[in-house]
Amino acid sequence: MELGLEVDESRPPYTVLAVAGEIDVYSAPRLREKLVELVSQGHRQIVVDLEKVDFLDSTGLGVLVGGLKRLRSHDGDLTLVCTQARILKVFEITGLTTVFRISESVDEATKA
Amino acid sequence: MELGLEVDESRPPYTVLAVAGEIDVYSAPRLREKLVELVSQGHRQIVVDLEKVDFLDSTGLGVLVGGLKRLRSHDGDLTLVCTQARILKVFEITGLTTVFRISESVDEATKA
Amino acid sequence: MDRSLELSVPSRTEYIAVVRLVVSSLASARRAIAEERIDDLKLAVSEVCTNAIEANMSTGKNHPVVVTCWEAPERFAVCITDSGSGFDPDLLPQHPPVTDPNRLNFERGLGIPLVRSLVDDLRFESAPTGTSVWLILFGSPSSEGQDETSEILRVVMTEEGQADR
Amino acid sequence: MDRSLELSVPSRTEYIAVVRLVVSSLASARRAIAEERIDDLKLAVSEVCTNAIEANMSTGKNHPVVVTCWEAPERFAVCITDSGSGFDPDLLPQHPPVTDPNRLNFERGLGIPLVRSLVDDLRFESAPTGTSVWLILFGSPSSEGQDETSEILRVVMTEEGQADR
Ligand SMILES: Nc1ncnc2c1ncn2[C@@H]1O[C@H](COP(=O)(O)OP(=O)(O)O)[C@@H](O)[C@H]1O
Ligand SMILES: Nc1ncnc2c1ncn2[C@@H]1O[C@H](COP(=O)(O)OP(=O)(O)O)[C@@H](O)[C@H]1O
Repeated sequence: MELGLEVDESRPPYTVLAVAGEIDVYSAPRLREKLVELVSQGHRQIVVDLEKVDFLDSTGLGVLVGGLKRLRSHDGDLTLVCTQARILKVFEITGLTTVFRISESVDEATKA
Repeated sequence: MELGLEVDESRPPYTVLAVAGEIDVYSAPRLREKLVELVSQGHRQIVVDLEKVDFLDSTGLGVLVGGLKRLRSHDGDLTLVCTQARILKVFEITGLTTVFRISESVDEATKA
Repeated sequence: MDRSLELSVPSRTEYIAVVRLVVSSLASARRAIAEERIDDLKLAVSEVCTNAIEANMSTGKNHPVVVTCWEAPERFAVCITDSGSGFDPDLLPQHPPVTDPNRLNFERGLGIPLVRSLVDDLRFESAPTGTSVWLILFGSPSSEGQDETSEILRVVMTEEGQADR
Repeated sequence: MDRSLELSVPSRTEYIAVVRLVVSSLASARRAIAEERIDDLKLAVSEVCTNAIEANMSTGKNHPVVVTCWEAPERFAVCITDSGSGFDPDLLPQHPPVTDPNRLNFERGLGIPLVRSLVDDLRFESAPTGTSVWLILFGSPSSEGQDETSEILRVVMTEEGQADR
């Protein structure tokens, strides 16, 4: 199954990237490419919406951590939107809840 | 996955058996047992509702044909409720659409 | 071995759902095969696998059923192998025409005729030591594995495929 | 062979979804394992399978990844085998504590610690000719195969299982 990746630029300064499907070693390269592309296009406040993600493993975590680092090195930030217990659990176990800002909705993540 | 089998006796003289899940060589014996049980309890007009069936193969067809024969030999009948194209197709290919009465809804099947 | 997947399951009826799941998810995720044809393949696999499980069970031994899926250019093939005592597919009884009232007497023997109408090609290789049944669907690959950006193509089946049905 | 299922897939990343599907559908249809633990197993399988695919790919040969699932009284076990060049699981680098700002430098190496926290038992058998990784979940069988009328039990995991997490 291919990963769904939708970019919404209607909430400046935020750029919302909505991901749908399973993020694993097969699909993660597409997510990485998209994040690299957005940063190189000048997007600096990226909100990754994980609400339609059915599965996320450490390869996906690695890509998100990579995106966060890349943005921070450009004085930007990467925020996650996630309320699904099974996805949140992966961040919790790996201690990444302390590294990412995790919001409950795109509205909350893009509040001024 | 276990087969769902629900009996509704609220529409005499009809008895509605709603089947849910996949009817194959694993699950078909349960359906056969249930039909045999209903006939032996005296039910004579049985409506088998296939709307929640996700899969049906020739083992399932065999059980339905067996049920029909059993009922006819007791002056009863077995009607199917089915509108799903992929399930209807199995009856069509095997020529069983000419053998069963197939209704579009339980209401239609239990009309006086 | 490069593009083939092999699944070996105990000859117990409860495993047939897993076999359907594997074959259909492989075919739907990876091939240019229409949704409706995936349902056909699922049904065909279920029929052949039912026979393979029954053939193995009747030997009284614990042989597994082995399912192999091949992805080749222009075709997707599934082979289902058992270690039963074999049969001659040319000697199967003929069914009466569907209009015949005797149709009702056929609770069994619907499987192979059904499979024949569902797949583009069907082949049997049977011996007293076991049977292999090949199910073949035509349809080109959705994309090369390397190209992760391309979408899954869902093209309608080939003209030949349509004529067969 | 009676209650074991074996799946052999090409060492290509696109097959990992099928492996997850097989293991999770088998575990959920047939075992007294809570829904949430099926998600844990899926994740653990994905991590180990990713490593196995990478280990095979780095040999440059076309070895498959072989996944075996065993159902035994009180446990469900998955073994994932590759033909890579092996590693010593005791020599993996330690991560800094999660509160350490350096945490951000670890894009890799999250897999095995994650797997450890997800399954009840994890075992490695590694040699220069390949690696087998066993993932074990405790939980009694849902029912005997013969009894087709009994419902799938979804009991909460055992006390031990819970303590491990
Ligand atoms: N793999 C097999 N090994 C041995 N015999 C088989 C096999 N497949 C089919 N057969 C024989 O062919 C017959 C017809 O099969 P089929 O058309 O699927 O109908 P059914 O399985 O309902 O009898 C079976 O009853 C069996 O005798
Ligand atoms: N099956 C395997 N064969 C060879 N090396 C392995 C295998 N599994 C894990 N390793 C080694 O252990 C390291 C840590 O694995 P892991 O914790 O899953 O993180 P990651 O895969 O992200 O590096 C891998 O980078 C690899 O060097």
